[in-house]
Amino acid sequence: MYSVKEPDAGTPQRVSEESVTLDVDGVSVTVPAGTSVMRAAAEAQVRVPKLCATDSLEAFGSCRLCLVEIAGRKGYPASCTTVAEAGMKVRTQSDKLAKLRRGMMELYISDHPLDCLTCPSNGNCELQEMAGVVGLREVRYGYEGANHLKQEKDTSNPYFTFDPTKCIACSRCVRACEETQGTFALTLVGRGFESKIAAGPTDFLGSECVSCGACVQACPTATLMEKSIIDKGQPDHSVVTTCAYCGVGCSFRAEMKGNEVVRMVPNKDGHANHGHSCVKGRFAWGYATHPDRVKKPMIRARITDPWREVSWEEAVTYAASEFRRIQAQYGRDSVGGITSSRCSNEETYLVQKLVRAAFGNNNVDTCARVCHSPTGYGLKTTLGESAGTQDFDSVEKADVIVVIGANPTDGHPVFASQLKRRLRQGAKLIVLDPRTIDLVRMPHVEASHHLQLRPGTNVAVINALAHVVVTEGLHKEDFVRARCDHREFDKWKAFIVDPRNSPEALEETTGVPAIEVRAAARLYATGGNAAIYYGLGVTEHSQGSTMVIGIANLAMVTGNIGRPGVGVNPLRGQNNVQGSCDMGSFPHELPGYRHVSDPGVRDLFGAEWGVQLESEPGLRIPNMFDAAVDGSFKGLYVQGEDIAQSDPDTHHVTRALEAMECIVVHDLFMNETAKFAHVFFPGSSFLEKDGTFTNAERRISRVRKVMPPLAGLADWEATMALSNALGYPMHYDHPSQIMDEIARLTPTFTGVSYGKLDRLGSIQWPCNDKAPEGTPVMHVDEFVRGKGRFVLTEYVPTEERSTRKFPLILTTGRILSQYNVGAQTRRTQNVVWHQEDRLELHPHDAEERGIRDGDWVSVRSRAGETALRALITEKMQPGVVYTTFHYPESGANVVTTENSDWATNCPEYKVTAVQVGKVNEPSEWQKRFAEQARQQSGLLPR
Amino acid sequence: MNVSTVFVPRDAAALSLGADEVAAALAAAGHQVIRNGSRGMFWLEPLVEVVTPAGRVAYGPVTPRDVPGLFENQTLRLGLTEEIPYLKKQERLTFSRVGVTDPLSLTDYEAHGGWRGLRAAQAMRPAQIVEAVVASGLRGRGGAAFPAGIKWRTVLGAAGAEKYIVCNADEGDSGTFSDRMIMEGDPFVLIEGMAIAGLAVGARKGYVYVRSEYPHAERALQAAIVAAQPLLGDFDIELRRGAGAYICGEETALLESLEGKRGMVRPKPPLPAIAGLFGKPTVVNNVITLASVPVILDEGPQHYADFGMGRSRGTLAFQMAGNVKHGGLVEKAFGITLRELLYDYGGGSASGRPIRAVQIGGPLGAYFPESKFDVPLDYEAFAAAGGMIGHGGVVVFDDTVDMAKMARYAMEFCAVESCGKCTPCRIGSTRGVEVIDRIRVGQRREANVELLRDLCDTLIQGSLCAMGGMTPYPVLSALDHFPEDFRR
Amino acid sequence: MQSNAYSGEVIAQSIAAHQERPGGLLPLLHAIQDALGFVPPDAVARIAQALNLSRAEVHGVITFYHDFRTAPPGRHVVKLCRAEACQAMGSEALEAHARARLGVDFRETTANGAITLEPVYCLGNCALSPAVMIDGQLHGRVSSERLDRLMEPLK
Amino acid sequence: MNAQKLVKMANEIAAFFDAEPDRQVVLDGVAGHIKRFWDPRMRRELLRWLDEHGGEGLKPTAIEAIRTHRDELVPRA
Repeated sequence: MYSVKEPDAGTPQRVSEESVTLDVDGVSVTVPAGTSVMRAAAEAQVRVPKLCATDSLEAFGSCRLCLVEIAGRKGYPASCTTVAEAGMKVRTQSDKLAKLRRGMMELYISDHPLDCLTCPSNGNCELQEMAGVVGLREVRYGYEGANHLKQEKDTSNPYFTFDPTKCIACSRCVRACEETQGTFALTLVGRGFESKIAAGPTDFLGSECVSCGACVQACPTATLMEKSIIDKGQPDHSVVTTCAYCGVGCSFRAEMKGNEVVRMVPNKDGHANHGHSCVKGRFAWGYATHPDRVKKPMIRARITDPWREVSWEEAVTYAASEFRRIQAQYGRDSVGGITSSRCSNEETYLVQKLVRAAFGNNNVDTCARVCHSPTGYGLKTTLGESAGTQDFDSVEKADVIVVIGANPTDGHPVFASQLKRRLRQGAKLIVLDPRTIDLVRMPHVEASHHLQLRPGTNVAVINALAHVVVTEGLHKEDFVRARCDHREFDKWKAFIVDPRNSPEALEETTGVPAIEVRAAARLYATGGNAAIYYGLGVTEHSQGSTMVIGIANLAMVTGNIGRPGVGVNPLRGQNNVQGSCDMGSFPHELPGYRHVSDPGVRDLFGAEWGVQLESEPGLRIPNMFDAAVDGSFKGLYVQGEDIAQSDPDTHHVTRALEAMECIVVHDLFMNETAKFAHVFFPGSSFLEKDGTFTNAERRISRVRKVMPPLAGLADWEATMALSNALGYPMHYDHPSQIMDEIARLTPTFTGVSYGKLDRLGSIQWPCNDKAPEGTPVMHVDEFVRGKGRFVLTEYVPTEERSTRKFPLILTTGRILSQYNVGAQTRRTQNVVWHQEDRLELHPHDAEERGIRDGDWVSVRSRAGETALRALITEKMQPGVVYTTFHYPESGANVVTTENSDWATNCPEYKVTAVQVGKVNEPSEWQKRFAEQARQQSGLLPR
Repeated sequence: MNVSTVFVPRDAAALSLGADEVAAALAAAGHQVIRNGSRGMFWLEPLVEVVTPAGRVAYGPVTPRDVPGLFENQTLRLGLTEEIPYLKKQERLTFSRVGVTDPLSLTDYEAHGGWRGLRAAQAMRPAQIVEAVVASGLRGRGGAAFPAGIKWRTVLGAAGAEKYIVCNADEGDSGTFSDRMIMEGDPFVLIEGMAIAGLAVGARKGYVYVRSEYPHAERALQAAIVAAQPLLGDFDIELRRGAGAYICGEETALLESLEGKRGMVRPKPPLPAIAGLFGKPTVVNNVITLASVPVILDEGPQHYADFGMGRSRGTLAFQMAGNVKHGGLVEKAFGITLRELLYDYGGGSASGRPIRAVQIGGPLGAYFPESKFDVPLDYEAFAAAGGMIGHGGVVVFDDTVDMAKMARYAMEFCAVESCGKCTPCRIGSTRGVEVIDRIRVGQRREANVELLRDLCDTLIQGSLCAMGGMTPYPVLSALDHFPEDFRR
Repeated sequence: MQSNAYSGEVIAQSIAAHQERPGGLLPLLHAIQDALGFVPPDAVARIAQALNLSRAEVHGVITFYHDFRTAPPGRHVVKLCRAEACQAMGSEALEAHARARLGVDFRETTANGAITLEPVYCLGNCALSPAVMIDGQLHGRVSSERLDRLMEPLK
Repeated sequence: MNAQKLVKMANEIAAFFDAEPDRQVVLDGVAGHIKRFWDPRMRRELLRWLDEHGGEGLKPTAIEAIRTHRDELVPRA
């Protein structure tokens, strides 16, 4: 439950054109039709006692505390399940009602431990509160009767306990698991007095529970309780901030004791998450104060030297002098910077500003390069804006939902819950994925079509879908004629109707039965509002940009753009991927996606920054590595990204890093890249600074400082110091001033300010005079680029294909409990769910190689070799293997290749030809890795 | 002895006294044996009827040993069945065929007026069918006594192509067996009634939810459904078996159970008529309610409405059980008094001792003392007297009964069968048992009696459904009418 | 092992037979128990998977209904009616007699695995109380002596 | 810079635009993309490869595109 108490109207809000006016305790109140009497009372500032009701869940009517009197009705209806009607006269207080409510509480307390003073929810318990509200003074039944006080406590979940002795069987947890999370892991067992809550036939850890925390949230007592509260006690205040994990960007309340976080609870008013959360944001925040955090700046001349702890000033001065030395020696373009999608907009903006203004070149890139850069290119080319078209709530109006190369239940769990709710309401689901992801079939969810394509054939499938739509005349001619460029469309039409793009012609290539493709295409084109959600399974290919364009083409040709319930929606991997891109992190674009070659734009920024800006594009991350190996790139400032672990073809990356003369790593932990660094700036976590994140729906939300930076400086302050040391002055007293500068320079941000963010809670850009409160849905009346542009998407197979030597295709992804390179989640108890990366393969492929579940197997590609333990599963298709990349020693990227997207150089993580075989020892690389890790830790200060 | 045609009931009650053995003996003796339903005179079971030119002559109770020379046996001979006063005085509309026909013979059914109601309905518009049922005054026979026609009207008016007819055959009340007798003795009439309901509201699918304690009824009805299905056009009937939960007799819990879920009571609104099975508009009626529809459509609503008194029209199948001499089924128009039933039909107690208490309407019904035996059996009159007719079960107790114990049992039963959703029923029933135990051992008696009354008030006013809401009736009636039993 | 293979087969067939029925969980559980006498715990995951439900939901349903057993019963099941009509005719004495005679309480099975004693609340034979059901066969006006005679062949 | 990699990249760009029926659009597309997204040293190396190795390994489309737009591709010193 929310410890820093928020008002709870008892039942969910209803939306309706018509409204009804009723009288509650003499107060006249008007509510939307369908609203419960309880909620109507709340609107009239009348609080009806309740226990089983909470406004995040549908009314249940079990506790019977909320009984009221309604003129003209016999008995005492429950106000939570009674719908308000016009003219109703409701009484919420009378002697009779008081007696009945006391009677209920007397029964509750006759089966409840009398340990309020030592109970973890003391002072924040709805049962305790209600006992007070109804004036319970004695329990005449005594306490010798039958009860539930002798039951075992379930402490199996690392983050919360289940104490059945305190349970009042209100089923709020069960309903939260169903309605809010959509996992159905909880149930009542038995019946009558024997009714108990259980996670099925097992304990919580062994159950289907995904530890999202919704049940803990919903529990009105201490039955489901965070261990952190049991250990530390109730918080004294809370601060609203934004989660630093995935691109959903959930709003949280950091609940504090002084400046110690005791609990993170999802914010009911959060526009992206509406009070829901996942196991990462809700519970996995312990890394912020993990002993591994580096708290002092460090420098060293050579990467074989021991680290030396120094003052910020010395570290910054040393780094600056090195960068200047290198530029003097190798030229202005020999240094660059990498911004992070895990840092705030303000920090990202400062880093690219530093590179452009202080380094004087455009060698700035961001980790979005290796995830969603094709989204930027593809959507800008076709629609005119490098961003998703919808808000998350749009999914509630979708009739057909297409998920392509994304695994929301693991990667974007909170949005996945919203999506699953819509599916349970009857929306249809189409999944394009080489793997049988959970959404294909899980309790109360089943995809109408699963196009289980071969990795690397995305474009062939999207073309086949479009081919069916157009050849069967299912496209929206009127929409296309009114909204899109005719010439380009006619050209595209001629291309797409060509027989070579038919599902039948491509069946051999994609491995998807033509009949399935046709059925899916018809459903998408004719099933009502159709929305596409996609992830890195789309972008991380040699044709990543082509696929994004193909998706946009399909949405435009079916008129599924420009209103709620439709659209093209990239699911961003990290919390601020959208933001880091918006902030001009790309070497060819200034903030707002404006090309550096545009003199007008350069003049605008030049004037504000007081410098002459370079007009040529700079190096992208992979190009930086090539240039480093080549000798023309020598210095790098990398903030909040672990390129050594996350970027592909580790051997190549390592060679590049070793070739550089000054690498400044700015991070929370001694990451893999830091092993090659000369300067280490200790970073600050999202809890230690002010700023903003921009999530996958273009929503800008505030990050608020709840504790001082452990290392003394927030990241933006460190960047500022480095810039000043480089001789380019930067002066900001607060990140809000940085946002004001961004707003001055960026047309889509003109109306954004911290003041407005505090007022509105969050803002979806574009936010300017045209849309002062932001833009939930884009391209409504016309596309940002004017006319929608169809672009030809010829399917060009990747050069990476299975051979006799490398007969299997490796694809990679992530898992619910872990995040990206794992730097954060590996330092939390989330490891109980995922202790190691495994190689998943189909029983058939395992059988052929004599591999048993749990065996050590080598994974070899032309790039390199590593070893993992096998996990045999039917979720894989024969010929395709899969692994996550959360542990550095797994070396997933030792195996991935240098192949990349033709347009953006986004690495082709999703397709690597490999061979797999049983081994009994780690690979050569892993041995070297272990050795290097040992050496480097030896160089750390004692 | 000469070969003749004999009827031997296949009703579970008759079987429970060896009807199968009797039938076998008669068959062995060369007679042509027809298995009929029970006439409902259970003290005479196994009741054998012999076809004679004068009509069917009854013998009973018959054991296999009596079979040789049965027809000469004057002590067992009961005369013409139709002339037996217990039967003759009844007004059998719903049960007109029960005990008369072979329950699984379509020709028999046809020959005895079967399908006439359905044919009449087929010639009418849905609204006309509904209005006929409204006009008949038929009220739900499951216990709630809600006008069936009004319920149908709501479902007919509800939007949606998919609608359902659900027959509640979860006859869990102690002292009742009329649903069972229909399912075993004249299943086609129930099927016909459901088909008519389907026509009336525009439903093409019907479910019958039969309690698992009725295996014989399940088999009989299943066989009847298979036999009759071809005659029902596009109306499809499916039988579903309960699994040992009294609460599933409550219509919303029954719907949950039909959906494959825990039988937890749903709050109303929404009414099942608007959002019922799988969220679709649904008619939920008891077996007797639906089985009464064919005769209404056949003879016309007025004919049915002419029976009964006040707002209780038509007949009710009273079931006399427990400590009664002539236990069985009596279908009479509303208005008959309890005393008439107990003595004129029931013949007093089985033990021969004075009747002390009678529970009407099942485990949630009040206990009536002798002083209330003259209340006419009519929904309103009975309610006014603090009772409820419910499903028409009448359980008789003689003067050896301990009413405090019966009160305790009422709470115990609620504790055993509560779905556990609402607090009063979930915790209150168990506390009720404990409080009554204290009263019975004289522990702070006055205070605990007051507590018990408060608890009953909490249950009545606060419960989600009738289970918790009516459990106090037997308790309070025992407390009010037999206080001495709580002071032993 | 043999029996496991058999029960596995039964579970598979029952699933196949009822998978497509709307709300088919109860018929499915009945089918398994009719064939095996109980619902094996290892059936839960398979049923859940087949009906696209969570394991918790299936477990919740099994535990709600008193009919469903999660362990095998005795070779014979004797159900004594405890409801009012039977009490009016002395079912409590019959209960006590049965308990004593079999040496078990309700929901228990005799040591030799022959008989499981279960309570039941009304068998619809209330005019012929006390009523008993033995392996699905109904018996009326059951005295202690008659009960002994009925149970004799079961031992 | 590793010329082989640049050749591969240029060819992949060419492969995308090759779908265009209008040749001029193809050539503009390929050259335009390289100009907009490639750092000067990459473009310099590509041109060098064209001059010194006759663009060995480059697809005809790529070669033609670079030749026809050579002036725009030469980085300003």
